[in-house]
Amino acid sequence: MSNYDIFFHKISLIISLAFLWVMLSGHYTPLLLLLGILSVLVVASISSRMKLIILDQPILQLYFIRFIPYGFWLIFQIIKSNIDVCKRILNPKLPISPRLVTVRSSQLSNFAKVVYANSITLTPGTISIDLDDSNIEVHSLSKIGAEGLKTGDMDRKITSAEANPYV
Amino acid sequence: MDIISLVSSLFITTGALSILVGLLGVYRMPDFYTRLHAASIIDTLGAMLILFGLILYYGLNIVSLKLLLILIFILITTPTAAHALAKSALHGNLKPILKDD
Amino acid sequence: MIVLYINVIILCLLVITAIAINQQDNLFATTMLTGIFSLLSASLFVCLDAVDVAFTEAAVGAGIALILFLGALSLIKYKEKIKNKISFLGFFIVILTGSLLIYGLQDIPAFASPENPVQTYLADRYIVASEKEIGIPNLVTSVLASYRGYDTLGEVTVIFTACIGVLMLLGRSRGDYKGIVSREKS
Amino acid sequence: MFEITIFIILFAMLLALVLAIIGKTVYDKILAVNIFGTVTVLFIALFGFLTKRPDFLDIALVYALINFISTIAILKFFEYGDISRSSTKNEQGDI
Repeated sequence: MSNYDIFFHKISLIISLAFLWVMLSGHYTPLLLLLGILSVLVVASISSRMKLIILDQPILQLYFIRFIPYGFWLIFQIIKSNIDVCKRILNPKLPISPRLVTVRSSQLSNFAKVVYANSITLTPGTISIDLDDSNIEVHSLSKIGAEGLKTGDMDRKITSAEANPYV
Repeated sequence: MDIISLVSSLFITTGALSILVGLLGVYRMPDFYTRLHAASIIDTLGAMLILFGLILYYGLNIVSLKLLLILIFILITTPTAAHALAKSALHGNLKPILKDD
Repeated sequence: MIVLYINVIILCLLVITAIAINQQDNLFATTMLTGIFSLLSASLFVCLDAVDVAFTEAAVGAGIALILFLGALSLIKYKEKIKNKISFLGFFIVILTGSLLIYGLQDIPAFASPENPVQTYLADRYIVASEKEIGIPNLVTSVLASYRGYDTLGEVTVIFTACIGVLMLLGRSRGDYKGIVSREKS
Repeated sequence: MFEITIFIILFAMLLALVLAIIGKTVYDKILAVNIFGTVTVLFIALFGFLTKRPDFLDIALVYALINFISTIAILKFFEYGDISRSSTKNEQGDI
């Protein structure tokens, strides 16, 4: 990593912190804006001193934008599996058959892999326990959830979102 | 009571009920890993429904922006926490109950 | 009216938590219950409109205190050693402190009484006039940092000193930590 | 309607508290604290709504973050017996 790259990462950190400050503050008088800029700079300098700036991300950290369409699909999936798990809980016989399965992830970058593992955990009924290079160990509540993962629908969607050239 | 507040109160009540269902599941499930599944209902469906109902009620202003931010934080952090819990339980030699059918 | 019910329920939950903390002999369980206790007390502070205290409780009680307890737990054993001996001195001191507190309670105005100075002008003035007087829109910040500025300065000094003390007891620098890893490997 | 909701939330708090008291393994207790944190965030949001003063949402925001940090700290403590150690054996920590 050259000094040039580190400089740009610092700038991007400052911009994102300032964006968050402006979003949460809601008051824009000169004194407050000055104080906000000051606090943003202090936080940025402290986190760069602590070496907390992550360098293997693209500049400006806008990478996540390409996952937004996927996010809406994921919310739909979450609601569907929530209803399924709620039905299982409310059933007096408690029809669960927990199992451990291993699924492959075909993503290239670490970020996309984390998105995949987190989406698996976010849908109730499946929890990712361990993440190797490209194998995710999943604890599933029922056979249907495990088979739904095995079809690789979610995996394909994340991979295509990762490779999306237009964003 | 106009239609928006009716819909948002419907969302909020459903969210609270789903929290209760999640806790019922936590009490009914046989082992720790299955309990995690029930707890994730609270973190996803409960939080999503309640916060979305509140966002609907407030309309588009800084309050609903904050609520949206809370929702995003919850949706990003809780799977990480659940994953860390499951992983450290598995490494701590807590065997899951497995059943094939 | 409904806020009163909520207050009562949260206070009951706090009492249950406190009794449970007292009954446990596993120190880890005690730490977890302490975390719940601080979450509950922060909810109570929000209900009682003491937003500044709730903020402090969020940062100190739920965040730092829990982590410091865990850091201390990593140095000692999990099980509490139970003493069966009854200490009469301790009993006497507890009774004395309790009766002093109850005696002191008589000077406090009744709960939610309209003659309470907080109800008559203080809260109104904070809410209405603080933005004009201080110039900071966030009510919590202006109360904490301006109306009660000296108070907050003292609090922060105490917390900072305590934090430094605990870090000197528990913490270690990064270079030191590397040495520990290599010692464990060998 | 909202009053009923907030009492349901308080009941959920009670259930999570009971889980933390009677939970057999340590992981059950951590799970209970985690649930309790989420429920507290929702409680603060709903309470601000009930009293028509949504200025308190900042606290809910802080709690949503601190809950995560404390869970990770507890789990690190459990896996390594220490909270200042990194899990990946490099010198930068992971939080």
